[in-house]
Amino acid sequence: MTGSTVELKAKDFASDQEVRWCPGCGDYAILKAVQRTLPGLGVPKENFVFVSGIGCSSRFPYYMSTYGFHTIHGRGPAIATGVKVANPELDVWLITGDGDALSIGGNHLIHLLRRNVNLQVLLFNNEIYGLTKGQYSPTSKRGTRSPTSPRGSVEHPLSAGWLAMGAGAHFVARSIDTAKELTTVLTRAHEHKGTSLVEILQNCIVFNDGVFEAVTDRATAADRQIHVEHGKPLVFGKEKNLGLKLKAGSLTVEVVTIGGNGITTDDIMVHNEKDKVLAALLLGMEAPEFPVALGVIYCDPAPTYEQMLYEQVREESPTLDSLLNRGQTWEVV
Amino acid sequence: MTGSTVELKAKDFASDQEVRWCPGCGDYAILKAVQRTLPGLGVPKENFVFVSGIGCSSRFPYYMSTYGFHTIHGRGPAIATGVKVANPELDVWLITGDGDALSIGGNHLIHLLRRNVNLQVLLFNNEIYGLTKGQYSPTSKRGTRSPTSPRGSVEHPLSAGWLAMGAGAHFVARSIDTAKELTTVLTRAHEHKGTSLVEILQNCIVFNDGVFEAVTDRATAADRQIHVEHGKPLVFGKEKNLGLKLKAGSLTVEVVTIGGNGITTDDIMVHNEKDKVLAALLLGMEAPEFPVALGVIYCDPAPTYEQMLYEQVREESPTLDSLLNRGQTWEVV
Amino acid sequence: MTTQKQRETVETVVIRFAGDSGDGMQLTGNQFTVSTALSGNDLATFPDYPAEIRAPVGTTFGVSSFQIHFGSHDILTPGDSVDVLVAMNPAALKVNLDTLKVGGLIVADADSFTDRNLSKAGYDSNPLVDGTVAPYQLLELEVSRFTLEAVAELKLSKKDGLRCKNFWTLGLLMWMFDRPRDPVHEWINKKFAKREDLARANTAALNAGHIYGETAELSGVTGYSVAPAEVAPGTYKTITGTEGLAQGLVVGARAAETEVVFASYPITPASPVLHYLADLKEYGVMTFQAEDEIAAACVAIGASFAGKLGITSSSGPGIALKGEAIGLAVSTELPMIIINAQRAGPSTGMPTKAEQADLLQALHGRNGESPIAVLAAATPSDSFEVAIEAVRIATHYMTPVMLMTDSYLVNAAEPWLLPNADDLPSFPAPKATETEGFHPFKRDERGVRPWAVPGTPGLEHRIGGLEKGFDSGNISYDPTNHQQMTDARAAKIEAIADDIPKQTVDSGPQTGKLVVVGWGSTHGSIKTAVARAQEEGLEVSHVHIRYLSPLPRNLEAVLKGFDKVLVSEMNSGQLLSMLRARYLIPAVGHNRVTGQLIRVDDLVNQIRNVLEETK
Amino acid sequence: MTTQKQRETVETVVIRFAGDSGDGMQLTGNQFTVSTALSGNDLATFPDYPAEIRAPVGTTFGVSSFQIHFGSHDILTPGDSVDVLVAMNPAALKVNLDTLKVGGLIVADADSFTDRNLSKAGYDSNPLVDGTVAPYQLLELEVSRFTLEAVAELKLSKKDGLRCKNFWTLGLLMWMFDRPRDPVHEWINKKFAKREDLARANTAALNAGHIYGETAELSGVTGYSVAPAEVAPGTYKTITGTEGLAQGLVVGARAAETEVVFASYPITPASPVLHYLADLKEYGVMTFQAEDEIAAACVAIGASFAGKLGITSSSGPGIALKGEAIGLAVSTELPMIIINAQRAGPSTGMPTKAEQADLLQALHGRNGESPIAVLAAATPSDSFEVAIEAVRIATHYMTPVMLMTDSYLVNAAEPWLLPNADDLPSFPAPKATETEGFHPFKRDERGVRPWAVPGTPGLEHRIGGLEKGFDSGNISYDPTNHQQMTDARAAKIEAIADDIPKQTVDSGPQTGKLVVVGWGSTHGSIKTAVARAQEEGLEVSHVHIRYLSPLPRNLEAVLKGFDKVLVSEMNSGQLLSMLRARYLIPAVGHNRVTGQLIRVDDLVNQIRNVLEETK
Ligand SMILES: Cc1ncc(C[n+]2csc(CCOP(=O)(O)OP(=O)(O)O)c2C)c(N)n1
Ligand SMILES: Cc1ncc(C[n+]2csc(CCOP(=O)(O)OP(=O)(O)O)c2C)c(N)n1
Ligand code: SF4
Ligand code: SF4
Ligand SMILES: [Mg+2]
Ligand SMILES: [Mg+2]
Repeated sequence: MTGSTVELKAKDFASDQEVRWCPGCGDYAILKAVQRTLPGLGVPKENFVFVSGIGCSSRFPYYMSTYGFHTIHGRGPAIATGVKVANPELDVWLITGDGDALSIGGNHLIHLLRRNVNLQVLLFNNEIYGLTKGQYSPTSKRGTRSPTSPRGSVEHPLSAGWLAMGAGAHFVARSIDTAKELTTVLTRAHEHKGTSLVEILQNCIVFNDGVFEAVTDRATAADRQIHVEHGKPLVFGKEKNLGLKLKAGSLTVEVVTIGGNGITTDDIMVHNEKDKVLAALLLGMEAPEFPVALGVIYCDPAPTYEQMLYEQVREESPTLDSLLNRGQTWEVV
Repeated sequence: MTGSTVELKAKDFASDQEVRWCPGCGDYAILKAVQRTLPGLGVPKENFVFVSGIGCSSRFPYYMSTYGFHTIHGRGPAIATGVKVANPELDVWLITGDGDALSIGGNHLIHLLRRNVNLQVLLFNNEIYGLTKGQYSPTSKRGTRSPTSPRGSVEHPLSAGWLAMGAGAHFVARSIDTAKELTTVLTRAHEHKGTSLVEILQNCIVFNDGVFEAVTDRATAADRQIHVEHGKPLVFGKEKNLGLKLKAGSLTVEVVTIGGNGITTDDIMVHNEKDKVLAALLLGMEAPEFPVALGVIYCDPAPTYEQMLYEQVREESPTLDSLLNRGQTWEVV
Repeated sequence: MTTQKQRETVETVVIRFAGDSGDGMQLTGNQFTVSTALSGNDLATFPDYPAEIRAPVGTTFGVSSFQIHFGSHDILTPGDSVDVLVAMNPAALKVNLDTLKVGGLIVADADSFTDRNLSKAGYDSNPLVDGTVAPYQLLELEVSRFTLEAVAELKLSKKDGLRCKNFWTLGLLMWMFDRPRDPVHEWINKKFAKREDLARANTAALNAGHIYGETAELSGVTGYSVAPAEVAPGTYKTITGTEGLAQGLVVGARAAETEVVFASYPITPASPVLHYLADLKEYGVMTFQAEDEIAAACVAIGASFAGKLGITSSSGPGIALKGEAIGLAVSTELPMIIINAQRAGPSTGMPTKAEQADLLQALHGRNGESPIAVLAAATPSDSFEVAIEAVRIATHYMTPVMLMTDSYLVNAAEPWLLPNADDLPSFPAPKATETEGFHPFKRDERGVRPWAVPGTPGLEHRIGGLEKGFDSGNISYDPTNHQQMTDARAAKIEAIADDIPKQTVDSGPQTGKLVVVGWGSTHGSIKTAVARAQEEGLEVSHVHIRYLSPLPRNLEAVLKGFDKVLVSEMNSGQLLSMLRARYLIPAVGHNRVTGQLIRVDDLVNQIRNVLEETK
Repeated sequence: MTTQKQRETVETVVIRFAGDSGDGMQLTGNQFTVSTALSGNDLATFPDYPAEIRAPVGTTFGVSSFQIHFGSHDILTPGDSVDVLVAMNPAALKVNLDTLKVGGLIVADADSFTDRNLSKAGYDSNPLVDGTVAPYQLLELEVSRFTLEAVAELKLSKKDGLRCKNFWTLGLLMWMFDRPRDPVHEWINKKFAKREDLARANTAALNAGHIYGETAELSGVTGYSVAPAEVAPGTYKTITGTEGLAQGLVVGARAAETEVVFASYPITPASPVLHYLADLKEYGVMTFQAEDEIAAACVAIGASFAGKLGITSSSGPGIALKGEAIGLAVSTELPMIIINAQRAGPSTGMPTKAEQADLLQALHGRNGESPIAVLAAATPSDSFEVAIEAVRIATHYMTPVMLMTDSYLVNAAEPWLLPNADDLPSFPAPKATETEGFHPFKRDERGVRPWAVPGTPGLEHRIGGLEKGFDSGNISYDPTNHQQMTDARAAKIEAIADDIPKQTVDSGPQTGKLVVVGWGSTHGSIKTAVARAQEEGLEVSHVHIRYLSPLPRNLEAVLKGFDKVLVSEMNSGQLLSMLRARYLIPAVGHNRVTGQLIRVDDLVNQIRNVLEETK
């Protein structure tokens, strides 16, 4: 029996099941990052619950030695909500893919976010349906060729981050499967009371290999990624000499070089993770014009669903008599 | 037979069915506005198709003398998409409520918007489930008491506009059931090629009477509403002396009085309906701090789904032989 | 109703109060009901609301009615047809006239039969004078004027004054059937505690109507009395099918020593259960209004995984949406209750009308071999019992249970003897704690897997919708394992048959010429019809099936004791096909798909015909 | 297979090519198939992919196989068990050994039976030497080495060289069964047009394998020949169940003079139909990848409303989700086709495995009385025919049609005589234009309402899921109208029975002792089993039901011509219960829920047993 008091290590969170993702799949790195993160959270092991939908990514719970529920396609958010409503003490992690979360499960995700149930959502975005062999997904770029779009897809993609903001999310972060910051982001997501959405750019080596290369390529990553941090200036680049500057009198930003054209650090915007409009702006930045924003982009806590729900309980376990006797009664003698 | 060439009037669009909304319901005014709008659009009557889901609002098609399809709860966007995919020539109007569109139908709405199917969505937002007798809806304010939330709802409401922006909408407008501008907004929505979302604040006199009173009350409306127009300054108030000003170096606006504190018209932001971040900002403004934004808030056209789809057809009706003979064949003699 | 000259005894009466939605007919009916219950009569009631939320005043589609059937013996249905029709306006008369027995009494408010109202109701001429009502007795009274006179001294606005009309009418009917007015007075005083003027006005109207009956010379109409029925002593209240269900779930959960997460999405006619439970947080019930029916089912499943009892509810279209999720609960073998308040279909159908056409959907509305337990409630009080049974079976057999009710039953009401707190059941549902040799699909001798709840140290495990190894609970694609698990899931449900009451014959001989078989809310109609046929001397029995999956083990033997089996349902023959397939008995159907309860006279006819054929 | 000493004639052979996912077994199998077809044999094939996308090399769950059954007479199944097992690595042997007949031949690549590979496959010792393969013949060849030698002169990397292993094996097997290599050479040259080195390498490997067979002294193994089957002259190709379905839909839509909107959401094993159609825009097929299955069904319904034929497809869990939408199509009486590629359930089940457990869901998986037409495809070529029938029925009867196929059938392949363009059917589906007296639910003499399409002047109308007046199409809550409409919807579906072929007896006497009844993809297994039983002298017939709703009018008579009815299904008895309920015949079931096709030997046994009992 694993008592709740034992000191845990990453490997204690690995289950006895053989991991069956394709060799080289980005999911492996995420699994490791999660296993590395959990021991530091101070949560008894038996309180962790991993819930997932269906997809390659959704196999995740089988590989964790915690409680796990591999549910049905797209419905993970609702199942996870049920777990939290039943027992707010449980520490729930929802694992989902771009198809699971944004295609069939889009509505549940939105409602989870607006209700602000206290759990973490890890959205493995590989811009493809992996498990069903490579059809384009709601995040695939227009023109993506796939078995269902042999002439290129004709759909404008969704942005997970924008959608989350649109739904009234209170925590939105973005990271990359192999990034070492992933554990930090996961820890922040866990700290946040409410629904924390973490979009993880994940490479599907079989059906969509290299789709994030422009962003993740180590050689150019520093120029293509901006790691945002609350209260710190929005700078990036190998030399940290690039930054985001608000165009005067408008709601748009531009990339500027500090030192060039009289630009100083003071011209650079400071990240405010409580600013909803800024978050939308950062989440909307796309390559090649802009760097891709990574880290905790938005975090503005609000009361959680289950907290407000349980606050409505007025007294402890009244007798059933008081229920049965409600309303107008009469006696027959 | 109603030929397509006859000059039509508003009353030609009224069907022979008795209208069965509650006396005083805001839906009546919207019905009239639509009937007034259609004759001016230059579309043959037989090409209009009104599709709806389920709800009080979704009874709408029965009262129009056009083609109509009262479908199932929340699925109107998908049915309407099917109509357009089958025949892009048809002029499709989707009628839906806050429950129909944002609760059960949320996912279909999002995907309709991102696909940008060319049709108009009229979302009757009364912040309540009318047809099922008054339960709170996804747009109901937190704390709303209703049969399912006798102690006040514990859910953060959705904003239809923010959600639409999050989904990548290309046209978002807002109006009020009894507003005379409604026909103008509807005409703009029709002009826009792509999915046009028009949120209409609609009074449910039975279950949520007066929920928009703070905004719609004639006495104070001028101060509580801002009617936005592309290229025009964002001013409001009875004297048109109030305006929205960007706070320097930030992404937030404040309400200022023109003439006071050295503020001039030049300080007032000009509406740009193609600016996504501005649209998000305007859609997020809430009373009492801000006026509620009305009119065409966002309009930035992009290729429509059906246009891109039909462009992929390579030749006209090839013979079936060419299909059947595909692949490796052999002869038996 | 057999009338006699003076206030004389009748055995049973059916009254229908009908008026515009704004006329307060539901309230009138409810007050009449309470007084009737207090008079010691047995009774059954059924409200009939308009489909529209608030239709324009005076239209036929705005008519709201309330029917009560009461008497000095067992009353099982609200009645096929009506003895007394109260028509507050022409539309109410128009809509309800065909429910009135020939020779029955119409009480009409003459003041409301204006040209305008007549035309709104679609009458070309006044039915009270043009011969339309000739086959009936007519009591045409200036109710509006009398009411205004009665409340005159209170100086109300005319509008407020006229709103007391229903109390005037109630007073008259209370005189007519000799009901006590005290409970109504009490109710009025409580209800209008903050508007003393209204309290007084309604009281005045009530009394005026009563006095009118006592004193006026009503042509051909006199007072009746209905002797009390023999009922067991105890504390009573009236409950509807909705209240029965909701209270049963709470009582059941207590018995199982668990709590409830009730997740639902509003839909007619299922919503009232959600509404009722929404205010019971203290009783261990968390309600959750989901974004749709799928989410509702999934929230329930998540809750059950986490150790509470997940319950969801819906009606036809919503139940159809839950199919995939129910399959997950079958595959993961989690407890779950699905309440199906059936309504007329297919598709949106007639949302306010009753039907029993979802039985085969309950059994087969999912992919794969996916057996679940199915129970159906017969009456408002039976709803209470069946809800408790559903909790017991779900938690003790780790299975979804579909609990069938319908549009009629959720609204129907009857007097209910409150159970004694000590008589309430107790059946604690075990949760796993033993880690030794644990695996999540390790079955006990009944074939049931353990309920191992997150938060329990050492029982960490993973479940899901993929096929699981019988011996490990791990994913398995093995062919023989799949057969074994398929059989195990079926056997587990079949095993419930050892743990439910044997099938009994509801009335009539244990074997014989003919048995009428039914399930669900038609219980009262069928029982009444069979009783009537028995009174005619016909040899017929009644079997009511409460457990539809698994069926009681002795059902086959019971049915085979009869020469003929007639299955009466509000559908095109769903239970019928189950019984024929299973037992190969040449059962025939009495099938009605009208959105309305089986009619007693109609069924009696069919019983006669079937017995005639056998001769 | 009856072997003889020299290249001697055998009647039928089953070969299974098995290797790692990366070993190219599907390709090898396909090439062998084409050559076999060109040799004039009849054949049936079945690929068996791993459930994982790309499992680690050498693991058992990464094994990919391809089975071909061919012979000189009618071949109806890919075969219960295997004559020749090609095992490219230990995992392939491990997974497939139990499919090999005792005495059957193993062709193994000895070079791959390394310690590492053995342990990856979970073998403690080498099965080729430890006695594991004692009951079989073993041909242990250094395939890797031979291949590398064969391609040596091309100076490929070792990795590229080893990738030619499958062609070496193919060459050997082609020698063994005397297949022509020309089509393979052609294919190689086309495929590797841009990599001449690879083309030459593969050709060299192929030839080397062939030469090896010709020259080497293979202990106990010699060449076989399989005489050509008698087949009708004409142009042939092999088609899978997927291709048959997809092409049938296109041909059907042309016949109906309409176009197709095919809306679906990917799911195993239904997706391939969507993939196939996605590239056929020229043929009047617009495909739509929806956000979920509900949307897919609704897009199809919208398209049908707008005048094209809306089709949707899915498998178990997705079909469950479509129930509510299908109900809307029933209520609004719109044409629609729902393709159900069944897989093992319940819930997610075993997505790649076959089952027939969705039949009752097809019939009853919706709320209310909601009848639709249901057809099932038997074989790849029958899929073509049935798809055309589905289009005809949907468009001519304004009804949803559920078309059942399954995991096995969508992937199975057989040779197909291409239909002559002139022989293709034509059945234009009428659209309404006449405005006089029009209403949307005005039925013709067959009970079918008009297809009145938006864009048609003067036919503007509103439809929906609420109950409609029989005489007007307007919303109606009238009780008798609801009964009338319920009956009309049922009668319309029943009427289709007048317009479909009568039920025939597939093989065996028209009446007699025993009939085996089946539906769907088990056709071949059942037919083969019945034939085998007949060869044994048993009196048994075979009835295959293609039209499951409505059932053929004469089915009852056909079945009642037999003393015993045995219904063989890959479920727990679904068609069985339908037939028992409807005809009250004491049919019994042969039910297997293993995710695999009914086994011929198993069914033959049961036939024997049943006939034994009757004696
Ligand atoms: C109801 C239902 N519909 C469809 C499927 C088939 N399906 C399984 S996973 C999947 C999409 C997976 O994509 P994503 O969520 O992006 O996960 P990934 O495999 O890429 O990690 C689909 C369509 C299913 N299992 N259930
Ligand atoms: C599948 C399904 N679920 C639930 C319902 C019940 N239902 C009908 S309308 C409605 C909500 C209506 O709210 P809204 O869309 O805001 O429309 P309104 O009546 O306020 O105009 C609900 C829950 C249904 N008809 N079908
Ligand atoms: S298909 Fe793609 S996402 Fe799935 S396991 Fe393989 S690499 Fe990973
Ligand atoms: S309930 Fe509300 S929304 Fe519905 S018709 Fe009445 S007033 Fe209008
Ligand atoms: Mg993905
Ligand atoms: Mg609403």
